[in-house]
Amino acid sequence: MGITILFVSLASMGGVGLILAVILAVADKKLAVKEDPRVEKALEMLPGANCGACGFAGCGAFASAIAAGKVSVDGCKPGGIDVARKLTELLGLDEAVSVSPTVARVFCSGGIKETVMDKVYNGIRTCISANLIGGEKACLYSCIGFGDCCEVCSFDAIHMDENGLPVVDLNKCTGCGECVKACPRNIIGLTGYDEVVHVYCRSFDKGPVAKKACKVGCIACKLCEKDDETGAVKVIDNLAVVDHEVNKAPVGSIRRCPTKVIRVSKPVSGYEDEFKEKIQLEAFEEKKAGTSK
Amino acid sequence: MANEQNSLILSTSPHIKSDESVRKIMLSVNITLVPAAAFSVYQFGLYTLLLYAVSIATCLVSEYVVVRLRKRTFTLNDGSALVTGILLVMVLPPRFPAYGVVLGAFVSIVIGKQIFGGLGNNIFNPALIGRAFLAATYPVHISQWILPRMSAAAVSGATPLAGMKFDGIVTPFSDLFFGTVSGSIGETSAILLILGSLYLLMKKYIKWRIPASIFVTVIVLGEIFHLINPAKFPGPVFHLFAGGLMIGALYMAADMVTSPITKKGCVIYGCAIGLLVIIIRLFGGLAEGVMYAILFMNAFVPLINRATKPRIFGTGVNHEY
Amino acid sequence: MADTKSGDINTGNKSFSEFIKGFWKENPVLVMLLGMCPTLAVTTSAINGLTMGLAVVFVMTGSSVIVSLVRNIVPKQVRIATFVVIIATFVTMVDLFLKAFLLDLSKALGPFIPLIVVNCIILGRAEAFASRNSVWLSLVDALGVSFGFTVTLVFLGGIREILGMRTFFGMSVLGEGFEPWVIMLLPPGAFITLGFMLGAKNLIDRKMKERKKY
Amino acid sequence: MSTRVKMILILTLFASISGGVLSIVYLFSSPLIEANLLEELKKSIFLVVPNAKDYDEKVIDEITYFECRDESGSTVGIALPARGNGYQGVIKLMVGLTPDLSRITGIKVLEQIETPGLGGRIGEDSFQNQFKGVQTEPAVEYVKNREPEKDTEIQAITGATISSRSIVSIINKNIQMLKDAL
Amino acid sequence: MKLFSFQGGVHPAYRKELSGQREIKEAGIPEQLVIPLSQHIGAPCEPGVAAGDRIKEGQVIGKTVSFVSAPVHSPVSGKVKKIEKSFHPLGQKVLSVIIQPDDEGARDYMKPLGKNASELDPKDILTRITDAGIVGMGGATFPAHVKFSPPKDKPIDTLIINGCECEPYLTADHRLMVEMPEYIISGAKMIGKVLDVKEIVIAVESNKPDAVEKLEKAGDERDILCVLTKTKYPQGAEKMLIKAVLNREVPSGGLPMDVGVVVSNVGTALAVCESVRDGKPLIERVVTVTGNGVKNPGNFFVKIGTPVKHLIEQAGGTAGNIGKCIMGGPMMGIAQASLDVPVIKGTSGILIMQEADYMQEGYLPCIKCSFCVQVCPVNLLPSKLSVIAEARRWDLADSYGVNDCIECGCCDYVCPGKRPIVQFIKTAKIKVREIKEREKK
Amino acid sequence: MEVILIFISAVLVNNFVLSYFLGICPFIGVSDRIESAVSMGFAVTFVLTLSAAITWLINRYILIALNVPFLEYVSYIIVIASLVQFVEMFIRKTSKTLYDALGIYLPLITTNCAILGLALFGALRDYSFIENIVFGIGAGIGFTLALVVMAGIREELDLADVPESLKGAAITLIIAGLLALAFMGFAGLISA
Repeated sequence: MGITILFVSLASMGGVGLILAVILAVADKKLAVKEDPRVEKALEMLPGANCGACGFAGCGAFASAIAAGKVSVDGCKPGGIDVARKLTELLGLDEAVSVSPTVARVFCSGGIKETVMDKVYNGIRTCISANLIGGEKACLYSCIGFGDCCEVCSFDAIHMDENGLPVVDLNKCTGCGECVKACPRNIIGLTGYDEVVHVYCRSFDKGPVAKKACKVGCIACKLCEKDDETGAVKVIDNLAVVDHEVNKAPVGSIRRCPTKVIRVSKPVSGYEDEFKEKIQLEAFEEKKAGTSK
Repeated sequence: MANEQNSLILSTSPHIKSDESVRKIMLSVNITLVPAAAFSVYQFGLYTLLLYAVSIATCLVSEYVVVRLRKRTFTLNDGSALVTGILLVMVLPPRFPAYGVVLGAFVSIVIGKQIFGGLGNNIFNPALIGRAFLAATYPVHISQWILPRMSAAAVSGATPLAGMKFDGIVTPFSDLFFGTVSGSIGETSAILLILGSLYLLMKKYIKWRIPASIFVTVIVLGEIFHLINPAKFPGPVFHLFAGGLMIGALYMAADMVTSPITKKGCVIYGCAIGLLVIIIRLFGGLAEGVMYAILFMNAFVPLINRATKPRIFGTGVNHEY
Repeated sequence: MADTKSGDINTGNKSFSEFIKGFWKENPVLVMLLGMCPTLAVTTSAINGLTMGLAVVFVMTGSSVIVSLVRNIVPKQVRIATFVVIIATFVTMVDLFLKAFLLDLSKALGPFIPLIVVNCIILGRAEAFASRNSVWLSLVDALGVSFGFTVTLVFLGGIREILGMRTFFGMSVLGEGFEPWVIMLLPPGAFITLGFMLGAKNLIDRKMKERKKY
Repeated sequence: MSTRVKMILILTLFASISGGVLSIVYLFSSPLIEANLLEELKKSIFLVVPNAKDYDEKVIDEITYFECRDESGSTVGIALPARGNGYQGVIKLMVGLTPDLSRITGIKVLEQIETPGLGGRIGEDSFQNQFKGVQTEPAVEYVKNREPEKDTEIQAITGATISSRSIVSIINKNIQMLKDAL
Repeated sequence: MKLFSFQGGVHPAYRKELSGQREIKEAGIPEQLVIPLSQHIGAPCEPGVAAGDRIKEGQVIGKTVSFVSAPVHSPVSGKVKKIEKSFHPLGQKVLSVIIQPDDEGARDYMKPLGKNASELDPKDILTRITDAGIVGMGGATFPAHVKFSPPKDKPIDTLIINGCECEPYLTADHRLMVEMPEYIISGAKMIGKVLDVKEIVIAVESNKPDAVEKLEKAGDERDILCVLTKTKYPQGAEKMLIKAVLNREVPSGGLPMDVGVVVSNVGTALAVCESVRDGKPLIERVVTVTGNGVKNPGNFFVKIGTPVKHLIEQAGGTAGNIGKCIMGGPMMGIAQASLDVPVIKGTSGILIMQEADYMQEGYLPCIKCSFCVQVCPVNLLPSKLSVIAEARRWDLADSYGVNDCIECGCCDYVCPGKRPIVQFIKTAKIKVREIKEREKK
Repeated sequence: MEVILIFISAVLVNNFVLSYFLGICPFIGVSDRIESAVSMGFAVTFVLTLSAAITWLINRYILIALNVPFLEYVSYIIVIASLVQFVEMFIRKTSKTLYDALGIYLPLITTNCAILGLALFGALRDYSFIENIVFGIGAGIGFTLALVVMAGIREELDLADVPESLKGAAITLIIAGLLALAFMGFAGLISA
């Protein structure tokens, strides 16, 4: 009895296993579909935030595109250079990748304290909705201050401060550009890590108008142009612009600006050295002293 | 910088609003429930008054606490918690223990409403969630009936539906209509519920298609089955006025938040409820199925809404003229 | 999944951290949402939960070890089929054991013992961990995850038993004054209780994260 | 060795090993399991037919029943396994009957998934004991909210009419089937 | 008489009695006029004058640069003070000509063409309409000559003159119909001639029987049909009016001409008539100044470019604490940030509301009452759209037909939760467009 | 009649998901969008029906015929696993559209307790071949019903202000509990 059961079990299970294995083996041969195994690997390398900064529907779509060679390895903004290098390795490409990392910066200094609020806004408390009818501030180029940019950030890298202005945590920012897309007034821009001098205003209003609306706007006085020894700063359409191709800090302009809208931003950790090279430390120190007052 | 004195207000159009408000709607519902509630207190004694008080208090307190914990704007004064509190008691048996009502009211507000995000987001009717929860929690208490003060003589305390289902006793129509029968606290008097809801219908606070299609379905199906076997299946009028169909159709199925928003959807929803009521009443294990029918269909509302999106003006028609 | 970047359990002993993570950070039920079927079905009492948990511990350690041993000889096309055969073998053993020695419990757990076969935790760990790691690590991982599973089951079973029957492991804990909530023994009670357990875990995690930040 | 051959070999091998291992385990455990099951069956039979000390399994028209004997060997009753649908699902019973099938000597609910605390109370002794001595002719009946008056009546569980009714109808149906068969 | 109507819509308190019985008065010439160079849909004009130039009334000061555009004329004689960006009623800043009027009253009108439509050449009329800078005066400000020259494959058989004026408070069109019916009839005939239509219908809401009476008296029964439409908002919306009067549905995303119809406001008809008969370009229009924020509401002939402030003075000054200044009616008008904005060609009314009127304090979640679904004239699910926009699920907005919304505001008006549904929808429209554009790239 | 009762029981009264807790993992995982819920539902129903037939045959002609009941689990699961894998390969080869719609869910089905549960319950209840297949179809439809309803609700709740910690699986489970409550109204339908 015992032995019979043992044999029957061995035989029946073996038989079932054999039949199924044969079926699977045949199926494997006849029904084989080729798939690029690199897609899966590429997907594993990506950050998986599905932020869409690459222009694809999500990380999965981007991985397929990478494997198919349809897109450059540095397409993933949040992944930055690390991911790009890994992907290069995966695809066996020889080309050295050089991705210039970018971060988001807010180009408006007019918070609640500085800007004139000359109307009462009554409606949905989001920037995009408020922008339909102009928001609360007198300056039509200013930050509306309802924090749409913070809302869309997948990396918890942008927050509103007490003054009603968004502040980017440069160490967390991956440069995916979601906040740039979210801002209805285009006051957030993507800039290189190492581009540290910016004009923190986007008002194209003429001097008197701008001055009336906000204490810290660019009033197009052109003093920056005058005192600029590097030739990097120009006033175009009532707004000062820093040319980052000129790889020098316009220290004179920074000092001269009466409303202090041309400023040096803090270095991103890990980039301090490059930062020091780009800008004379002296100007930076001075700025620091200025803000601590 | 401080606002200047004469700054103008900016907002998008339209700049005028009708004087309807959520608060007004909820209060109307509450007020129209008062006659039936008062009648129930008279019928079943002052104990029911205690239940009303306990239920309302628990609902309001739970709502307050949850909203505070979630740091949301305070919505107590919209009156929706009050509606839930009253309706919950109205669908419970007259001698339900007060601690059970506390639990039920708490569940109604917290599980029935707040976990979905509070007012307007709940999928199921909160009062019915409370009732169904209690039915599963205290199955014995939920099926204990007593005779009302103005009883029309029946000996047992069984509800007309249970009497019909298990013992084949048919309760006369007039008793059903005026509510001199055993049953849940607030469901017995069809006439008072109808009177109350007439005002709501007039003000369009009830999507009229829902109760209408429920009634029509129940009448048609009830009549069909009655014709098949008059001995076993009661007639449509009995179905209409017995049990919780009136309060269910008028106050619970037609609850704004948990019913479809499209016209076609309302009809489908109502018909399905009617169908389920008849199936459960005639073939199910329970004597009464209104509550479960409504809860079941509540779950389908998102699908119904999706399936019955109205034809947008200017699409899908032949533009030849 | 097993990212050690945040490194909050950095004892330096890898196997210990593998073991401990199954309890909270990678709790199979509360985090990975695996093995829901037995979790919900058998936890009408703490003892049922415990038995089911221990059965899973046995099956999981056994099959993890075997899977890890044979991981290099099984071709990928029949990987799943082979793994489930191994798992099912262990499950049958447990089932026969329970029937032989603990008939009452076997009846209480009903068809849910065989369903351990398809408990996604076991196959999941077999696929994701045991088929890629050494026998020792697989064993530790299996023990950690299955103990995490057991603890969760006992906890859930405990709540349901206390509220539904006034008892905990058969001992009376709530007095006669408390009327048992029958719903806790029914499917809705199972779903709702587990739902709130998940919510509570998320809440605690979030509070802890917030505290860390400031 | 090609992958496909390997594939076939591995799966076959594992399947037969599994079969082998299990058969060995089974060989060791099956006597215990069978003993367990028998024990349980005995227990339920002896519970519903008092005085029974032994029984014979009989099959007639595909109906299995157990004829019970006392020490002296004379037939003291019949134990009839019965099953049917309850409120939530299948209910399995063991019904004890006098040899002439006219009276019930006891019932035992073996399996049920009725609502705990409500229909589930059909598993309680207080309910099951009611059936002792109940007459099966013309049929067992249930009454609600009052004490049973006739010999054929039992009292339904409050609030669990359906489950009570199911038990009664399962008993009636199965007894009738046995009667017809005999 | 049969009342024509459509599905949905609302009936808010019309408040037309505030200004409805007041005859149209001249508003006079303000101290300074601000004339935006973009008062129409389409390409903005280029300045045709320079700062310091002396100009005459009727002189072109903004030249068109493309077909979909309309020239701008000076409403007064005076001096160009400066040309700079200035606030426009639509919210942005646009290039505007600022004129200091003088009292010389020098005029530079075009040559009158004639009175009788039947004797005129349609081409001449169309050229005149183009030159006179006429735009749709109901508020849409679409250049009239573009509307009146449909492509060959879209024959027009019916012209509807829109005299519904369904917006609450506004009475400008009503007064026009009562006081100048001949002009409107003759303007309608001229437009009809241009379009070569079979039928001209004048649609008036049933709450203005006096207007119908006057129009019928002025018109010739055989040429022009006057119909009464049900008094409800938005009866005057183009698509709704076509549906009500002709039972034709303008296709989604399409124009009235897709169903062989052109709809023109009574104001437009008047302007056409004046330009053809008198050679007067569009430099003046009727504006209702009303609301409880002004002391004496009324209707005024207003020079384009007149600041709102001046009109409030004409209407007796402000009453109480002003909360809102709305250009247009209360349902679709635009709230203004300052009282310095000028009247433009599309301004049909100025509504000044007291602060107390303006009650909105936040909004509740949607309770799915479906009031909005019932009133939506284009059969959308506004409640759903608002919830979608609130949750920022722009991907869903398109599938719920957000772009078919005509922004009439009925949903918003009836919402018991006081939800700003229109704003939600407007936001969603912008986002959907943005996303589509990004995808195209 | 018996067949109808089996069907109703499997769909409504003893819904696989809501009262037997079978197939909870995909129920939570795939119920976030209606489209994928429908696809998953079809895939499961298809595999359930197929495996109901095959496992019945195995039970009858191997386990009972050879008297080796203890091989039940092993033989069922190996068949199910292979079957699912085969179906996946087959669909992938034959129809790209079908694969895109169903294929990605197929691997999930192997570990779907509903399939094995069905085989075990079927064997336990001594169903005939036809009854077993009806049971399989009913269970599949019941699963699809629960899944699609849940997906509808979850799409709705996507737009709602659900408490942060309850989002995702937690609220899904609670809703499942409420659905189970609603389904309790059908209890007793099969006892008639």
